[in-house]
Amino acid sequence: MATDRRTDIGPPHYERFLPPIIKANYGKWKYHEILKPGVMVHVGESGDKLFTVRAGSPRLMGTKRIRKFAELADKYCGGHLRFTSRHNCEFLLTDQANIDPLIAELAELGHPVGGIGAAISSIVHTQGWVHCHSAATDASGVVKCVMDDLIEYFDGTKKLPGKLRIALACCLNMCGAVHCSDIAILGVHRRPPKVQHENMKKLCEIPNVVASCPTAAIRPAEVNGMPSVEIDEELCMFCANCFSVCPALPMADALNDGISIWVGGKVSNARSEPKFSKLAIPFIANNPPRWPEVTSAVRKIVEVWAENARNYERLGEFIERIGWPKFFELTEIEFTKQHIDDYKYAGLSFKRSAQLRH
Amino acid sequence: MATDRRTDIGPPHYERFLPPIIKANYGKWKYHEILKPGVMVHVGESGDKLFTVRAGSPRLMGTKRIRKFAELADKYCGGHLRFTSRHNCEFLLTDQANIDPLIAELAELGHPVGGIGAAISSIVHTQGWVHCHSAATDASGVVKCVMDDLIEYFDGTKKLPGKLRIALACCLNMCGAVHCSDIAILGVHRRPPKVQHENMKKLCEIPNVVASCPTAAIRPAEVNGMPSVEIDEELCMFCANCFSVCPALPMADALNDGISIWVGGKVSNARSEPKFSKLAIPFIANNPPRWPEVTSAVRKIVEVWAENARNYERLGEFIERIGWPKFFELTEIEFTKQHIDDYKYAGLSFKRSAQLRH
Amino acid sequence: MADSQRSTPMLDELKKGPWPSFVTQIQEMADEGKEACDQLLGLLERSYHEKVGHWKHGGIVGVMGYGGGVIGRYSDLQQEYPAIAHFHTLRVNQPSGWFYTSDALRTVCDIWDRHGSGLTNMHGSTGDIILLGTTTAELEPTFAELTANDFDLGGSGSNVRTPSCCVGPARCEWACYDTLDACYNITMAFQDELHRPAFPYKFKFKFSGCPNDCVASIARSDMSIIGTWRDEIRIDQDEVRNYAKAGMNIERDICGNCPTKCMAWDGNEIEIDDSNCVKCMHCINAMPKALRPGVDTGATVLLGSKAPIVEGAQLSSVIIPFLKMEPPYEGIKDLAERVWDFWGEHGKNRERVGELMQRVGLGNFLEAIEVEPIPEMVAYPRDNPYVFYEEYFEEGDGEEEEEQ
Amino acid sequence: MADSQRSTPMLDELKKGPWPSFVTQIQEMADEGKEACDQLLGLLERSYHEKVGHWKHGGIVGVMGYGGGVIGRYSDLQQEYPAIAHFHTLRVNQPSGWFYTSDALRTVCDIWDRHGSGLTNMHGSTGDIILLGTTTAELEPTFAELTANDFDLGGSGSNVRTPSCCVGPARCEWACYDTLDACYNITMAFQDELHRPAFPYKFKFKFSGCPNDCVASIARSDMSIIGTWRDEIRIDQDEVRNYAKAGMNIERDICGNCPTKCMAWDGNEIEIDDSNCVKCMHCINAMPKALRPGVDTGATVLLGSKAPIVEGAQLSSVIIPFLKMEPPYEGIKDLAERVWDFWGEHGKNRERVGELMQRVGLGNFLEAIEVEPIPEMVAYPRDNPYVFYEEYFEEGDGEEEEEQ
Ligand code: SRM
Ligand code: SRM
Ligand code: SRM
Ligand code: SRM
Ligand code: SF4
Ligand code: SF4
Ligand code: SF4
Ligand code: SF4
Ligand code: SF4
Ligand code: SF4
Ligand code: SF4
Ligand code: SF4
Repeated sequence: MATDRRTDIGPPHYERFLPPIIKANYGKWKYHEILKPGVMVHVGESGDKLFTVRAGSPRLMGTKRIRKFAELADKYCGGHLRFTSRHNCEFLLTDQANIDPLIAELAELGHPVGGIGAAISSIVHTQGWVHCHSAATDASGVVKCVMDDLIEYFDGTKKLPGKLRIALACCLNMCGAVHCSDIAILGVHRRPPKVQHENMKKLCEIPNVVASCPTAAIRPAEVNGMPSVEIDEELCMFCANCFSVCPALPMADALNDGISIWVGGKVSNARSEPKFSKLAIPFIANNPPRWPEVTSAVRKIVEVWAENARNYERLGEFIERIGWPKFFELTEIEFTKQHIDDYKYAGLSFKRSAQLRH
Repeated sequence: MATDRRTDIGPPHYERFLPPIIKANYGKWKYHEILKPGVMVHVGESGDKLFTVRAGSPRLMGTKRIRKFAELADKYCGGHLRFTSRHNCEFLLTDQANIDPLIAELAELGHPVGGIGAAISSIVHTQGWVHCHSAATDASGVVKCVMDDLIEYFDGTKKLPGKLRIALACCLNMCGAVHCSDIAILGVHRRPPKVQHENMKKLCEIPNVVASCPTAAIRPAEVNGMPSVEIDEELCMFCANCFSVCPALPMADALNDGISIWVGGKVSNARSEPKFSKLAIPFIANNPPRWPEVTSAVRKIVEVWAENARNYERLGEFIERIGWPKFFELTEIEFTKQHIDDYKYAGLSFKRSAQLRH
Repeated sequence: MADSQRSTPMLDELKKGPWPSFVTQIQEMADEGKEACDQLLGLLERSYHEKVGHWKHGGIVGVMGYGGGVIGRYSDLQQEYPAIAHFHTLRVNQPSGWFYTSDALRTVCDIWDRHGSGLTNMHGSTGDIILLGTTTAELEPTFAELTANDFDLGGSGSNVRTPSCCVGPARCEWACYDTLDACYNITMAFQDELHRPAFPYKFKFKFSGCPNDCVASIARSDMSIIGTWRDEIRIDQDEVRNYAKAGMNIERDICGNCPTKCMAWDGNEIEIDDSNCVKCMHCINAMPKALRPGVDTGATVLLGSKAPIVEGAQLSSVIIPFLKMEPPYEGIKDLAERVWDFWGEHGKNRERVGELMQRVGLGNFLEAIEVEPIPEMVAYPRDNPYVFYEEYFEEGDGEEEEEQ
Repeated sequence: MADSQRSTPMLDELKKGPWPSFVTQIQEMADEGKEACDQLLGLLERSYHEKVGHWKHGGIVGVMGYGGGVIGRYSDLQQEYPAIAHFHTLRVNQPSGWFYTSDALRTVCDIWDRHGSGLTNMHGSTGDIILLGTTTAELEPTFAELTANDFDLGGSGSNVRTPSCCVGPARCEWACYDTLDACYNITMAFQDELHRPAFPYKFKFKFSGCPNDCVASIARSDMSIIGTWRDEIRIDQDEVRNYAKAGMNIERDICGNCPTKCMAWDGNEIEIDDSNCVKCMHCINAMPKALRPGVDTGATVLLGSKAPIVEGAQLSSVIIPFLKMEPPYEGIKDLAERVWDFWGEHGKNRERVGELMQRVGLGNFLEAIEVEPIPEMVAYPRDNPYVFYEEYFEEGDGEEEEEQ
């Protein structure tokens, strides 16, 4: 469909933004070394050296701060920088002498440098109360608190056995794709949708609403004369799929929304295959502004792993070696019936052998 | 509920049948050694020695042959013998000198001695055409042919890396519990039940029949005036559950019944946890009396394992080490869409990583 | 003689070869004059030609007062094979461990020669002595003679099935509890449940003395009782060295195969971190003279295994990680009864316990049978976020309210 | 100034601590005079007190001719916070690898300062530049200025979502194909599919240069393209020895962590059985100076990952074990189009490709997209006996008949 407007031009071509050293060594890098926390060098077959300084970012940034980053890039990197898949900002230097001054100015601005190698990196997260209608908790706030608390594992003051990838999603839609994270912080609703009968007909298509429920908890019903739905609360598993298709079924509930903690997932193929995160803590009530129960729960898990894991062992690999019973013992997390899967693949999660530690 | 008849007395107490040496060393055995194929000695803390000679059996035995075994037991074992969980007959001797004469007489009778240690043992199997209404193949006949063919792995002429447990079930009910066998031979129907409309009302309860189908392939229907059912053949997965509850839905079909081969299951907790057997060959047509395609298929699998496996490695453990693609390559078995799971847990059987051999 | 009349070219092919032949067995009994066996050969030869069986569903036949123990079977060619028009099977409860004396065997043979085909399975795959083939009229007399000689019928139908056990302490150095006694004790305790179907479906017990699981209990029984220990593996280092001398590659084949890699071999001594040993038995299996299970022994109790019909095959899963196994085995009996109560009330027709556990959810199932959930019961905790939070707060009062 | 009017005691707590604060960011822009940011602080403070969000479902808003790229958002407290009554998001397609020049960044900032809140996410978790918060009226002008400066919108709704890729050959020695070019090429090839929703649901591409999968493609994209190689790992034995000298425990930490144990270290040289190497990257990751991927490189293509709603989360699974990745990437484009054809025809509303694969069965799905089934596609073959044999013989003629 052609219009006289400029459309479908796609993103600007990346080559326009690559620094000369990258153009020169594109696809011809030989190896890299981590020089110090947050700083690494990539060496080309040509012998050229590209230095990367990785700065932590809140991800939610105002144009003012972005312009600041641009200035730093002009001053130290010939105007070149990039962002990472975990939303850190990477300054790309050719002059090693510029590293420390840059780090000093970043510190000035309030941006710690780190997150490379066996460290925690920024927390992949989502919108939360800042912008989404579906959130069961805030995103940026919880992330801020957890990163404040774990900063020493980011800036290299404390060592870790391997990479630590934490992600947060503010509802089960999991925009943070937390399902394969070392530690996942997941906002959960715990109360079935409250049906707004008066809005139902106006805002929603009842057959779609009924069809949207995976557990068939939603039935069409007539409520004081108007077509609406009723919900069998016993069957509700709080997925909010009905709310996604129908605004008249709000799930958010101050008394019951909160956070669950999941552990042991990974994405990389290194050593073990990618894994899903598994339930560690079913529910922690929202406690803004600092969510102390969440930060301490996460810290406890990180510390148990840091103290007991072997080199290179990701959290999930560590747990599989010591066994889940030992994990719950070490972290002092209570094991409940909610930890036992009862969804589609439940049977396969049962312990179907006599191989046990006693 | 008391009657004047003798009921609910249970089996005779086993102690009545234990040889004196067992009574003396009950629970106080120290170790055992395999002396030669089919012969082992158990040594008690007391120093007492109990010799076991294990004889292969067809399992289906006439009283005449059983009496023969009784005679041999009298002659060599003070009248003591037992059967195993795989239906072999074990003669329990205290006098080592009796071993060879016993073996000679058993050979005379046509019973090879073996099956102990890293060997194939008798094939756990079921009734087949000898006694069951549900069979998709014969049981004893196929077992006889496979054991004839693999006899050298039973009597010790040829070595194996570990135990080889083969089982056969003549239909999906799996009375042979083949689902966790190194090699499973499974009778399969491939044609949906042929509805006997005239018998339906007389022999079956239509609601039960409809409910019995896991894929909802059966619908109530009126056929020339009579209440009956009709079957959506597209949905039928040949489980025969409907036939189990309703004789008017025969599944047996000479043109379409046959055998499937499954591999890599195990029951023991040794080394790896118990595993299910996985599909190797979806279908081999029944070819009585000697089922040559089945015996050669099984032999091929056994030989690939015997040649390539490490010490102690069960078939399934071997396959997991080399990978399924390699298994199909070595055995020259064709991989088809039927090998790909499409039932309840299907998703978990997909290769969900980039860890591949190229 | 019977066989002279009949030509069975296909079956004759199965008399050949080194493995003992079931055809020869049927033939032997036909030659003894058992007409039923002769006709069975005829019927079977026909099945071999036609590639289909010739048996019909069995109606309800049995002995007075029992709801199980007999499998009714009728030929669909009654005219041509009248001697096997009825060809019912009796399941006779085997002694623990399948031990016999020659006299006991002869007693069974005498009874069966008088009343049936003379054909048997030693044994059926659940464990019973299978008396293969007789008429309805002979069922009561056979039963009377069996009980008179201290034998009883086993299970069939929707009841407790004949329990079975491995040879255990009678002839195995690894038995972690008395499998024979436990099997006998449980069988006797549940005679009523075994003979009178009152369950939604069948329920099987199997007793293995150690994790080698020689009766395949984890794959084939609704309740699997598998011996284990909770202290240290007993090690005789001299014997370890002897295995090494004899050429065993302890590093590669033993330590290398340890599932938790909790063993170390320094060329002189083997060291085991028992806190990480999962009692898989491998090292003990490989070095019976050098290693033995510990002395603080008991069993792991698992529930739910079954064949695939209809939800897919299942393995039993852990319910009690470690249970001391002493008479009268109250732990086992209580658990079984609590399971049966819940199953009886909520189980659907032809729904096995393993299927029920999955349908209602293991967590709810545990609540119903009053067992605390512990991490030993799972391979891993849930990986999906669909938690059924069972209660929520209502506005106004801050108290919790049970959801109805 | 805006901030002076408003007290935000709870949010102020989030200005404290070493990690950069998003509150400070909003505050900075409020201080720049952005009323929307000031009111956002107010609304957010309120959410912190009440523990609920104050946003409503977004209606359909967007730019002319596009069906995606804008997320409509409205406050449910419009009277109190009029400046954010509308607070829509624009998704701007990022350059491959998230590379920028300072000028490019300033260009985007200038546009956004003129037309929106000045707040952004650098970046959204799909990869876009997120321009966070503006009114319906500003959408077109923003779009016009973006395109005038060579930027375009990314995806939202039931269409191709903005593809993303790892830094790859631009700054990584392990890149097995040109992730930046592949990502750009595919993005340009599917502009129409990206801007005009025509699918049952969203479809995401992610490009990782090697099995480390630095854009999490296997967990977060319907089509995951992960670099790999099929020849030998390149080894520099001198550098291996240097790592050993430097104190690396090669035996335990490298060989011991190799998933297939296909490595051997004799104290002097490392030996790799490449035929059993599954390209996991571990040894290379640990010794970047000593080991490198092979030179016959390409990618593994997988399909189907997604978040849990509603069938449960999925990881992508292998469809093409090894594909050479050269422009114009026909292999990727053909596969995507064949998948979309089938999905478009048979996919239910809001059914992701991964869910479709499971619902129709991977075997049938492969047939539909004309890909041969191979064992590389499964972790293991089926373990249940419920094979859908698709044809059977009829009596009479011996020929096969398709079942209808
Ligand atoms: C910059 C970035 C790619 C990009 O295009 O943005 C990147 C860059 C590198 N990754 Fe990565 N990875 C990046 C996200 C990821 C992700 C994705 C994610 O976290 O969401 C993963 C998968 C995580 C997971 O498995 O859950 C990832 C798993 C790895 C691994 C495997 C680690 C492991 O043992 O499992 C390595 C290898 C290593 O670090 O030894 C690796 C190694 C590297 C190297 C060393 C590659 C190289 O030679 O240049 C790069 C820098 C080192 C480092 O530690 O960060 N990268 N890396 C991403 C930085 C994110 C950040 O700001 O922290
Ligand atoms: C006699 C019998 C028990 C009984 O009460 O009848 C028995 C007896 C012994 N088993 Fe067993 N097992 C017997 C069925 C089983 C079964 C059940 C089955 O096959 O259906 C299993 C599980 C098979 C599986 O995993 O699929 C079984 C798995 C083992 C194992 C583990 C093997 C492995 O590496 O996985 C051992 C240990 C070993 O052999 O090294 C073992 C070891 C033994 C020992 C050595 C135990 C001992 O110290 O006496 C016994 C004789 C050696 C041998 O090789 O047979 N037994 N054993 C059963 C003989 C069946 C037969 O006639 O062949
Ligand atoms: C005789 C025996 C096979 C044999 O030759 O050894 C046998 C024979 C029959 N089994 Fe079985 N089952 C026999 C052990 C098993 C086992 C193995 C075990 O017990 O270890 C299993 C698998 C384990 C399990 O219980 O799941 C087994 C799973 C079935 C099933 C499927 C049950 C399920 O829940 O999936 C059926 C179907 C049914 O119950 O309707 C079944 C049904 C039958 C019936 C009664 C056929 C029917 O549907 O009415 C068969 C009668 C055959 C006949 O005419 O004699 N039989 N059956 C075994 C009993 C002998 C004995 O008492 O010792
Ligand atoms: C902005 C972003 C989160 C963020 O802060 O980064 C986001 C925000 C929303 N996502 Fe998402 N998703 C975002 C990345 C993801 C990801 C991660 C990814 O793409 O790698 C996922 C998981 C991966 C996947 O696709 O499965 C994701 C899975 C969902 C889902 C569940 C889809 C599913 O099939 O399970 C929904 C629900 C829906 O589509 O109705 C969803 C829906 C939404 C909506 C549109 C809410 C809704 O139901 O309308 C959110 C709008 C929030 C707002 O008001 O701004 N979002 N969403 C991400 C997009 C930014 C960008 O374009 O770069
Ligand atoms: S995770 Fe849920 S609440 Fe958070 S941004 Fe995505 S859809 Fe909105
Ligand atoms: S939240 Fe999910 S489970 Fe509950 S009613 Fe809505 S759709 Fe159904
Ligand atoms: S497996 Fe099937 S056919 Fe064979 S005995 Fe059991 S029920 Fe009968
Ligand atoms: S065989 Fe199974 S799937 Fe087919 S109709 Fe009968 S019950 Fe249904
Ligand atoms: S299960 Fe264990 S105790 Fe029982 S016979 Fe087998 S090895 Fe011995
Ligand atoms: S029993 Fe198994 S787990 Fe325990 S030490 Fe021996 S091999 Fe290891
Ligand atoms: S995925 Fe591989 S190639 Fe891409 S950045 Fe990560 S390590 Fe480098
Ligand atoms: S890449 Fe992985 S699998 Fe290959 S040799 Fe290295 S560690 Fe082993």
